[in-house]
Amino acid sequence: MTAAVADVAGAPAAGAVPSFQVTLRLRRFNPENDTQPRWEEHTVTMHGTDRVLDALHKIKWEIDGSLTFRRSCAHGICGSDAMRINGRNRLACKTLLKDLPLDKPVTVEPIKGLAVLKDLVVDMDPFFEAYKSIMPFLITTGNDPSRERRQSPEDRARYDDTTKCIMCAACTSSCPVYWSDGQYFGPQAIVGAHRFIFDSRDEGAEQRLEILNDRDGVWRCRTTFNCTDACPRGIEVTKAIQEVKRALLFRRV
Amino acid sequence: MQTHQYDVVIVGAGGAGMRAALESGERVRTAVLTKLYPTRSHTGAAQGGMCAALANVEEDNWEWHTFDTVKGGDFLVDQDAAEVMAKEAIDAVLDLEKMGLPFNRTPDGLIDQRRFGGHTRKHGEAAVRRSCYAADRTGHMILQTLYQQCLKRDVEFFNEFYVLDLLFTEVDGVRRTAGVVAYELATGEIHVFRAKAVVFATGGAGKVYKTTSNAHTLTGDGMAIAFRRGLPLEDMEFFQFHPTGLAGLGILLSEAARGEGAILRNSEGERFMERYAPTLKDLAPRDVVARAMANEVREGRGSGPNKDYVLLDLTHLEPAHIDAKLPDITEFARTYLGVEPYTEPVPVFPTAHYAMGGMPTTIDAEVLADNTHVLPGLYAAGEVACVSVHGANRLGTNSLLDINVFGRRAGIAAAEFAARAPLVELPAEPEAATVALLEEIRDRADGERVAVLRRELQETMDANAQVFRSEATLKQALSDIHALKARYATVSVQDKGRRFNTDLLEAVELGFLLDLAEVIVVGALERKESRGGHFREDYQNRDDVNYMRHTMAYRSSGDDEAGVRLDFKPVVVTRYQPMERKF
Amino acid sequence: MAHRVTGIGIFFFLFAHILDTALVRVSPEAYNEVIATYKNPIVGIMEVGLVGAIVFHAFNGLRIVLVDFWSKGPRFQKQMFAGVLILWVLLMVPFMIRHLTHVFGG
Amino acid sequence: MTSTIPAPRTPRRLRGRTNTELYAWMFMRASGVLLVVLIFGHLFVNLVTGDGINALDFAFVAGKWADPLWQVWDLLMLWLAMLHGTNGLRTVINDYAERDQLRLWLKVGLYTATTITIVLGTLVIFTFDPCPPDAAAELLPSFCPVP
Ligand SMILES: Cc1cc2nc3c(=O)[nH]c(=O)nc-3n(C[C@H](O)[C@H](O)[C@H](O)COP(=O)(O)OP(=O)(O)OC[C@H]3O[C@@H](n4cnc5c(N)ncnc54)[C@H](O)[C@@H]3O)c2cc1C
Ligand code: HEM
Ligand code: SF4
Ligand code: F3S
Ligand code: FES
Repeated sequence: MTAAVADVAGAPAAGAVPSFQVTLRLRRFNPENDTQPRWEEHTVTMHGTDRVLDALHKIKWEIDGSLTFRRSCAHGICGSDAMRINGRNRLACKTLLKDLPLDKPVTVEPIKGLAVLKDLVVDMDPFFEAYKSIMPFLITTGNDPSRERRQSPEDRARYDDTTKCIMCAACTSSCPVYWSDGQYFGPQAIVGAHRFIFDSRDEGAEQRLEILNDRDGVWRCRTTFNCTDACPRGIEVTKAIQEVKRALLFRRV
Repeated sequence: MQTHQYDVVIVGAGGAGMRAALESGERVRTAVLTKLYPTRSHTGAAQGGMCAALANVEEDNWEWHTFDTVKGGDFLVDQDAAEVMAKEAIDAVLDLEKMGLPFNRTPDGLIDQRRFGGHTRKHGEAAVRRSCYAADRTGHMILQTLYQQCLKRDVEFFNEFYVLDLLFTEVDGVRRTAGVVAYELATGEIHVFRAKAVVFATGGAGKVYKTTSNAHTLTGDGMAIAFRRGLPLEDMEFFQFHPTGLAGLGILLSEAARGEGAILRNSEGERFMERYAPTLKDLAPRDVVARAMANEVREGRGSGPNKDYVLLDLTHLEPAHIDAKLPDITEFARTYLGVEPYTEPVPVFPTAHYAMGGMPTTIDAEVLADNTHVLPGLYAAGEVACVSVHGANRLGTNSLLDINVFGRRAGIAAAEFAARAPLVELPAEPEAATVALLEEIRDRADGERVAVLRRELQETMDANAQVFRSEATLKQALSDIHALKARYATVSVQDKGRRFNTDLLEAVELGFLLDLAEVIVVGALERKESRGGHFREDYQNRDDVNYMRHTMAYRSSGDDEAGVRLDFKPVVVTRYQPMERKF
Repeated sequence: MAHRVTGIGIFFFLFAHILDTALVRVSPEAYNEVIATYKNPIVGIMEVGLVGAIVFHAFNGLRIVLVDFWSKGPRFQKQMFAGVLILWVLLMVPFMIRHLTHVFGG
Repeated sequence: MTSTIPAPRTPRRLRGRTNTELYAWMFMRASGVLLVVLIFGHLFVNLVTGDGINALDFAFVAGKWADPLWQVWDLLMLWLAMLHGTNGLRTVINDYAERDQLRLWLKVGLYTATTITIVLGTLVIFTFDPCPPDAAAELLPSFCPVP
């Protein structure tokens, strides 16, 4: 490979883009040795199209194998690697290093509001429990039809946005109401409910709305918009929440 | 150590595993073990669609679908299995719809369908709209929908449990499935799951290669575990290279892009597929397109500063159309390459995508213990399995179909087996081999780094066993693999702890990858012909006289240097006699 | 969160304000005495802060109501927030000029 | 076809669930919007018109409350603002006070303070006499009969 320097659009192949140094400031916590989390810095050389996940891998694979984080797909589709990067919740695999200010260290911490189990790994069970509690499955009555249930493209479009959710928890763990006490269902659960409440085939909207009408349901949302800003799938989370609130107010979907 | 007991244990919670769990969970006590949270499984990355001859938008039937599958697979497909899949496709799609999957719709409210590579009407006359889809996140929606149904039915999941061994007990001279051994990531504890039936649904092995559309976690665990326990692996030399991975990164841009009208162009702006496949052009099967692209680059018509990729052109499509049908993949191009697909063509190059081979099974998902006999109580479905519906080259959208059809069949078969079969005894010290494997690596004080070996493996596989192969390159790959295996005996990890020791598990996964790479290369060396995804430059034609047969790879016991012994199995031919593939 | 801080701030002021106003019931002298203590520059500046808080809280409250009830609200929340800040400045500058001249000018 | 379809619209309300939070939420928006008018009017009259802050004194207040419009205005403002603020603080307490005990006591404190203020404020507005007989005349509004 030649070292031709070109703009990223013209030369996507790794190696064609100049490399640079990045310092990562990682919040480490190993329950087997530490009583308190600690900060650790590493400087690595990275390339133009590299993402924060690549830098984490480089550290794990070349410097300190004990650095622990979750990841799988590496292109923003499985929801494994939500973390707090420079104070904002993002997916490490979708955050390009070149888009961050590199003159100072890039801080990487676990997402907030869920118990840290090790380094960047948090306990996801409460998050999945909240999802489960809003009955996230199609509810219908009567016998199944022999062919598909019909749904117009317009009806399909109503809940399109919230079907994109990859359950990464970036939203829920960026919500100040969720941080302050873990009782609130959190935006993701509301997104999950929205996906069914506004599905014309579903008949369980009443029940889901009733659940979300709870003391720890939608009314706790303070319209902070942190969730919308954090969502790596570009879901308009707050909008979905408001639509659920309106559905509750007017009792119609 | 903890011991659990279930009727059926399902390993893997991707599409195949959860589809099986829905069936099995309804009938008998079922546990699902998965090394990832279910929604993190790589089925969620599938974009383009799932095909079925619903004939919602144009005339179609399952027989044409069977034919396309057989022909696309270069006649290495077991035709009885392909027929089952094509027939059951229709119900598989309708079932998903009834579970709530939000398919895109036609103006009449039916499930919409679109074109996909290799799917034709009337045996190859023209492309047909057969792929049912939900924008370009069909796999995501399948995974979500199945997960939701599992929640509804309270399926018992063991999340972040790595299955590392499969247990057999001999009863009356026959090996029978006794259970599995799993490692709990959070605690480092070993769990033995005793079960009457076990279903493997652990997905693919793309991480054998460097440039791949597969997740970091797709390390072929299920295949390797079975292989180590003496079970055969079928047709492993057939690996699919998807034409349109983002150049340099391997992230997939679905064939749906071409299904919606995108065109491949070389550096001269030529629509080169017209030369290679005059009828189907850009929608020819993947092996054909991938080879054509690699050939363009080889002959100097590649684009970019290094002339090492071709371009996928969507600029003639309406931005609104792109947003409606292909929102995710266009965002990948923007995020990862900084290319705006509305106005600029996207750099693409083939990327390792799909393992056509795997654990051989019958059409009821029963795993074969040798060329002919099933192993009682063991089932496999999904990418880990080889029912042989994909033959030498899988058609796009046939895999999401495969996981649903055969996942369902596996779940039913395993549950029915468990309902009538007795529990077999666990072998003595069931966990011993797993504990030894883990402790040996963990306790080794000093040694080579896992990442170094893995990178070298992936590089040699990319260089020598990719789209173009030859005796020389394959031999190179094999000797590299042998050297790496020797070095693997000395790897060590830095994390010596118990909790969330991903360092340790990456080392174990590397061991699986090395075994599988060897199987792939040994099979590819032996197959002196070109067929589907396997292209030998030194044998460029298909050879039906000598190679119209499945490769069955066994772990050789002891002194055989290769470590792999090959055997063969005939292809099931029912209706379609092999013919030359023209597209 | 600024909405919350201002809300709480106003609440406590309101508390004090009602108590002091209640003094009118006690006697005009007492009331005027307390009010007189308010008429020094420090309190004057504090009042600017208070009015600032109320104005912000009020406009931002309206923004929240719009987000809640106007279907395009969530999409334009950033623009609306900018609008809140602009309105806040537009209102506060003339108010401050006038109020502070009163406070300091006599 | 079976005939065991559950009766339609059977009340599905789960135990202990009410619409309290919904009404509270609605009230916050409604009172908020009203308060904009009320408070801005109040501030405008008190701080901006005439001589601004310096005009404030007993006479000013008394003069205002002689007019029933201002009586109603201030009464409404008092009630709405207090209830709005109290409910706001209630949510704040819910968010931050993690121990149930603490939460309870904070709320008890909040509600008593609110009740006292509201009762006191209301009394003041209603029983207010703009011309208390024993006060010095120069403190009183001009319309008071000079004794
Ligand atoms: C980018 C991309 C796009 C694709 N697009 C399409 C498409 O449009 N149409 C189509 O038909 N096909 C497509 N495919 C192929 C298809 O998605 C996959 O073949 C299919 O989803 C595989 O499903 P699976 O259930 O077998 O495995 P996976 O979904 O990969 O699931 C594997 C499961 O096994 C578990 N597991 C693995 N190892 C272990 C272990 N040791 N212990 C415990 N659990 C384990 C994992 O946790 C996971 O839950 C695509 C593939 C990719 C990569
Ligand atoms: C001037 C007009 C006002 C408007 C338009 C207004 C609007 C609002 C709205 C809409 C909310 C709800 C926020 C949410 O649910 O997320 C709110 C909260 C609140 N308001 Fe007001 N308000 C006004 C005046 C006041 C006054 C005078 C007080 C003090 C007594 C006050 C104190 C509060 C408090 C404490 C909260 C709770 C904040 C929180 O929960 O984060 N507001 N306001
Ligand atoms: S709504 Fe967005 S941020 Fe929240 S879990 Fe889903 S994808 Fe993640
Ligand atoms: S961040 Fe939280 S407060 Fe509401 S708008 Fe989002 S859920
Ligand atoms: S690794 Fe899958 S979302 Fe980042």
